[in-house]
Amino acid sequence: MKSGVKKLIVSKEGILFCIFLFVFFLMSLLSPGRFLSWYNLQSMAYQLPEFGILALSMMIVIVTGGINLSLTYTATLSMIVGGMVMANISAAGGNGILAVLAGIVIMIGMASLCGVFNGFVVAYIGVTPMLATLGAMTLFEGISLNITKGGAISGFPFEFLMIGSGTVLGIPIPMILFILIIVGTWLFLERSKMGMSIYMIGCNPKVALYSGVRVKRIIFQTYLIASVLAAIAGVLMASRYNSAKESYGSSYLLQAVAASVLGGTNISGGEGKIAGTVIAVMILQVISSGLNIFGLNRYLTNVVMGGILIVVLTINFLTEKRSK
Amino acid sequence: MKRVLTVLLLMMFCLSFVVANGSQEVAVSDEITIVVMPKLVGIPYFNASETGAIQAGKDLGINVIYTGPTTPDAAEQVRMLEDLISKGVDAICVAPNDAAAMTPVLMKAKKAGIAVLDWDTPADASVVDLSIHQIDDREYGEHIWDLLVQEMGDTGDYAIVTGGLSAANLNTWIDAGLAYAKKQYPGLNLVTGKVPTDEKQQVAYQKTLDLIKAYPNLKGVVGVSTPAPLGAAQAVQEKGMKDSIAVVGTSLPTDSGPYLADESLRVGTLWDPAKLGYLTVVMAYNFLNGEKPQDGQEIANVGKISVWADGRTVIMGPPADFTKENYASFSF
Amino acid sequence: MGRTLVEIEKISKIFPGVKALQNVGFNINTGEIHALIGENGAGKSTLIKILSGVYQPEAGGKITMNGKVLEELTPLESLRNGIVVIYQDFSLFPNLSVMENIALGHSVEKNDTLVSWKAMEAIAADALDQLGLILDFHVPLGELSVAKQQLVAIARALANNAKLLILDEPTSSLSKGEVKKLFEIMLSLKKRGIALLFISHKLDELFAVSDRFTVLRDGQYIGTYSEDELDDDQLISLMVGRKIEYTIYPKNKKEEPLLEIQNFSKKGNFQDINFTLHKGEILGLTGLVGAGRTEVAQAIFGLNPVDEGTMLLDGAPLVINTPDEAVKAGIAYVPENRLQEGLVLRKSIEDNISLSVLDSISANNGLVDLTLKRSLTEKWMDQLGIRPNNPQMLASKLSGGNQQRVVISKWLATEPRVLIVDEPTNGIDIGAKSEIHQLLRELAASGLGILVISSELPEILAIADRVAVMRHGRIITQMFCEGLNQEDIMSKAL
Amino acid sequence: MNIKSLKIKELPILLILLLLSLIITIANPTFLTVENFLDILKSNLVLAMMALGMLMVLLTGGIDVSVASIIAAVTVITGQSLIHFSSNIFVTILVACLSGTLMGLVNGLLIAKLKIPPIVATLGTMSVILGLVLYLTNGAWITGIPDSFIEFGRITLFSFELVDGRTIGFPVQVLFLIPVIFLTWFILKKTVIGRGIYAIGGNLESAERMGFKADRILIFVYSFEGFLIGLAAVVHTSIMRQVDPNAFLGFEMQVIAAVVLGGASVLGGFGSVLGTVIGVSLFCVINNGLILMHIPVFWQKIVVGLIIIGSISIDMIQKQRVEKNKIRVDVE
Repeated sequence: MKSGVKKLIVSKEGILFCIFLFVFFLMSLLSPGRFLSWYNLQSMAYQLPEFGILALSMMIVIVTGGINLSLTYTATLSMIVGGMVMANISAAGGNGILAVLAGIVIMIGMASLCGVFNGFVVAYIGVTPMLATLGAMTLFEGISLNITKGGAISGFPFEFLMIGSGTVLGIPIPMILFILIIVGTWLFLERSKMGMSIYMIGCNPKVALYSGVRVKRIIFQTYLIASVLAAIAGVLMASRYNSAKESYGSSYLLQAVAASVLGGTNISGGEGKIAGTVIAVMILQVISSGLNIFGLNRYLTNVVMGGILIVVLTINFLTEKRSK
Repeated sequence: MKRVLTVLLLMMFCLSFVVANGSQEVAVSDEITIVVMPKLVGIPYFNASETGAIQAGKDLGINVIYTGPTTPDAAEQVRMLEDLISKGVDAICVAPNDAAAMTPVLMKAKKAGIAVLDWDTPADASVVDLSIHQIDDREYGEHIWDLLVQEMGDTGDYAIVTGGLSAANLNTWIDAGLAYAKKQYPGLNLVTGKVPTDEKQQVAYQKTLDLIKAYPNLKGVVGVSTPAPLGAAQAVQEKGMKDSIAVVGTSLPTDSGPYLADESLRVGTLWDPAKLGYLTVVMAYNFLNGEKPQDGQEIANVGKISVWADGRTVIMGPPADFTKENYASFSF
Repeated sequence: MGRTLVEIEKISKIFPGVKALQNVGFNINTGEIHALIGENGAGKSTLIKILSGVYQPEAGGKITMNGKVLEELTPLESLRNGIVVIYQDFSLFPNLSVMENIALGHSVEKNDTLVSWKAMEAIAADALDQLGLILDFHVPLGELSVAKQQLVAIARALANNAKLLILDEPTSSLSKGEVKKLFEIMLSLKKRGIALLFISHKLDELFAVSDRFTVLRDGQYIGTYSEDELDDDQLISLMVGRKIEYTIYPKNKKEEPLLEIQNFSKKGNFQDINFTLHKGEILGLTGLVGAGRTEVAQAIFGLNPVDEGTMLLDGAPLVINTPDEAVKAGIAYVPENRLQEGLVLRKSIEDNISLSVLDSISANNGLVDLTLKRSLTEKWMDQLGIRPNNPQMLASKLSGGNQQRVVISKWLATEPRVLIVDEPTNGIDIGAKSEIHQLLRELAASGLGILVISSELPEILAIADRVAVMRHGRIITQMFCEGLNQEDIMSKAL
Repeated sequence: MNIKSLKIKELPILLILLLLSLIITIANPTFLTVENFLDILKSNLVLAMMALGMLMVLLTGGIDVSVASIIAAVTVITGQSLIHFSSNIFVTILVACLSGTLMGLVNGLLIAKLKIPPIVATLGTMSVILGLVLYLTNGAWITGIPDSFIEFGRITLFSFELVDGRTIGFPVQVLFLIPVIFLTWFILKKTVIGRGIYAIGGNLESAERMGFKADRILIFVYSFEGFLIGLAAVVHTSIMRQVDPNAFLGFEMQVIAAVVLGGASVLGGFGSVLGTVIGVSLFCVINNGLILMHIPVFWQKIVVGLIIIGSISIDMIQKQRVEKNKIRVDVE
């Protein structure tokens, strides 16, 4: 039992969790009474999910050995298309709940199309993920702009706003959704046969292929699933911001990569735990909110986050070196 | 365990400098705290408004926090506002990257008893207590087109280079200007849709070069957003076409000096962003003290303001036009 | 016999928990072919890495070359002193041209700043000349066949003006003819006064060319013997401490067809391939490297779909275009390159074994039954005797023999009808080889049809019931193995 | 023989470039004028120089997303040095290259010594460097660059007169690009370290066994990239005549895209200077063509995205076909 605890603490996730506790503690000290207020905790619980879901989406793609640079534009393109339908139904006097359902279905459908596009180019044509999704990023942004002509889509029914701002038993709905998605992606990646194939593909696609794994199809499906996750993050964003626009969340893109890596995901694929990414997302959230409340210059917050990324990876390197 | 300790020590080290750096900014309690949030920090325009806002804080003896996202991302802005609500402030003045996106968070702020103002770019009118405009958007757009016609004449081809396709206030001015031109100057011919330049002079320069070649009869270029007129002017200057192509736009007088001097940029028009920042803080402060703005009211260091009939839309005043002759007398 | 070139004294190397080498010391002379032998794990690779400067020996050890003590050897220093290693994986650059692969080391060794393409061309031409090879210099190496890549690696060593040439299993992917050629070259190098340290598992090869043998066992130096002091059996017993030779299994004639290959053709791969694999039979498929054996195997497994031809399983036509279809049909394939194609080295034994059967160990909802995964792993680890008995062990940490067992387990778990094994004992030590042979025979006895691809004729003769010989993409002959000898097969393959 | 194999590698992308140029020329013959060529050249010098540095990084199997932050930092340093230290062009180049090299060196050390994956290490340095630059400058433009430097930037070479009386010529900044192309080519083709770059990209372990010091090569590559960024910063400043710390936001993706369009593999080992030059040209021609072909603004990004994906896909399908038809056995 004792060795089990010890193992947990010295695991990558254990170290991360300690860092999380430390950062949390430090932020509480920096802004006494403010950071640790119920209001702030709740406010962080509203902010965390959209970024967290995007990070998880990025992570499962990274585990296959890929990367998805079109992630945030997938989210915004789908929220724009779905939002338009929703706003139109709503404007025509349609039933609010029906409009919301139709909107969400279309958002997920649109994201699936984006996922199919990325997945096809990466898995079946064989283009390196970074390039395929770099092109897709420009393409999706272009389509979004073409639809909105630079404006924002708004006029969503009231029911839709509840998704981003409502609570159940005092817990924000986005948080509940996030927890469900954590459990879902955990089951998917770490417990399902497809997830296990994804890890093996990420390590060595050739071996997986030679073992009868349908590598192309699984990579294709992973991009599809990752895009659907992006659409869910999109639903949250559109609801929280009461509108849809192509640039929403653009700052999340590289942060999502950073969160995955900080969480112990191997950037070249094959390794990474959902728990690690979730803790990393929490660390970034606490630092971001904490330093903001504290009043640190926003650019120095970026410096701190970049520094932490380098420091944590250096620690990983040193501990690995020592264990060898 | 040792490893964990190492980690903690390193983190401690890492963050200690943060503490050292930020400690001078710790809020003084019991003092009025007003947040002024620009669309983003780190660009000249919003830097200038920062100096004004901070100065107003000093003059009024209140605490002004001037902070915003590092990229013009509405999502980031919303997150920061949520954090600031947690921090507990008295007033929030925001220049929204996207008006609709701010509505929920501003409603939250109101619920928390915080005064909500918008500045620079209007937010959802139903949630703000006061709306501080540098200028009337429609008038400003029309003014820019008047300047264009003044420089290129009322007939001929012209193009628009803009900061970004989805920047709401830029779009508002352009739309106002275009509608006005249609009615007032039917001889003007816009050759192609507004060309986005990513808020970068380099891109504006490149795109203007392309425009000059694609449309050989081009007589005028309107640059909207502060770097755009400069890039356009640079292109015209280098092509040696400053006599045949008139560039006008919304630039800061200090940055555009070199181009105004040789008239490759004929006229720039903008208000003093520092004054806008100053006015915003003063208005927020007055509002917290229960004072409503009055039409024609004289604000120290700013000047006479006008207020719309709704009683909450404050207009700072007409923009200043800068030309070769007068640019040196402006300090922003 | 020449004078002493290299003196190795009291070399030890300790890794955390393992004494890889203990007090090893012997001499290598100029103009000799010195065989370094021992089972896997005996410390041969460690010793090579110390000689080539990749590892530093523990304090107290000393390497002297031409009377000069080599201290703090780095890979570059080692090269400069004329110590050249040809590794099993060739250490070549797929993206560079043949010429550069051969000649680039020259510039590095001389610590040049600039490269002279002319000089490189001359060096490469000279080296290829010595090997009697004709290759296009400018083709990227990656476009060559594996056999040709190996020859380029040897050419590179020649170009490096090696004084001590270390050949780590150089023949493992060469055909008999190419091996013969290599030996001629080795002998000519020896005549020129170069010392060769030759590592191989194939005793007949060792005896064919070596002058002296140094035997390592479990990191310890056992002794150095001249060629006439020893015979096969003595050498083996020195290596393993016990006597082992290939068991020749009785040959059976099976009648019930399992897999029938009819008129398989693929442009640039093979032509008119016909054979039948019977239930309970081991069919050997041999021929020179590059004869098209692996291409045929991969065609059956769906990795290299054919242009034309049909395949029957149990008499019913079967079309296979992808590996997963092959697996579903009951065909399994153990690839030649265990490390790159057979195993996910960064993952555990358990993950590797369960990779091919994820469907059958997961519930309808797609979730894997972890208890089933574990029990399945333990079952196969137990049956095949995989050591250490730890399902969580990373595949990279296993010995070659155990790695091969994991790959085979992965396939046995799918309960295949047909098992294709490509070079099943490549790079595996003698003891483990026999065990793999026995395993394959037992599997055949249980009703599987097994297609064994091997360049090692004794292996084919030991375990196969029948043998098919390929040459230049065609099957030249098929023979019943009873009473055959190596020459019978070789004469067809050449 | 050598030339033949070279041609085959870069041929598909060259054909795409020619085809695209042909289409644009048909749509607008202005494309095929010397003036347009010079414009494209001048406005993409910085991209080209940074792309050559990125090529080396990609060849080692790495990637550098911090290039935009580094050039932002170097332009700021260059600007300050020009104003406060010396307006001498050589001193300026020295300062810029030194500071660029130093920042590259930091990346190199993190990657080579601490074995942090390149994308992660540079992601970290990206936010640290950019954060510090914007914190220290607050995003303010640096104006008032000495006239002597601006005059230097205006020099044109081989000038000649156009029919309309204007004079155009090669921008002086080309004098930076040409040596850089030659130097990069020379390093990659003619020096042992250059071949080592290919070698470690092809097979790291073998390269080390052969005696290449991968650590040093990686450090060299990232430092050299920093050095090129330093030169690019001087070029940029001399063209733009003022420094905008925000001018390069998002530029890293353009640099990477241009190099990759030129056939470099992000997995390392494959890519050439010629290919990169073609890739950068393709990238510039696409952007130039958008306006020349009168493509509506709201379709431009869609077109760019499709061209990028399309040309990479064509390249890939071509490669796979070659691989599939490769003769593996000499069938008799």
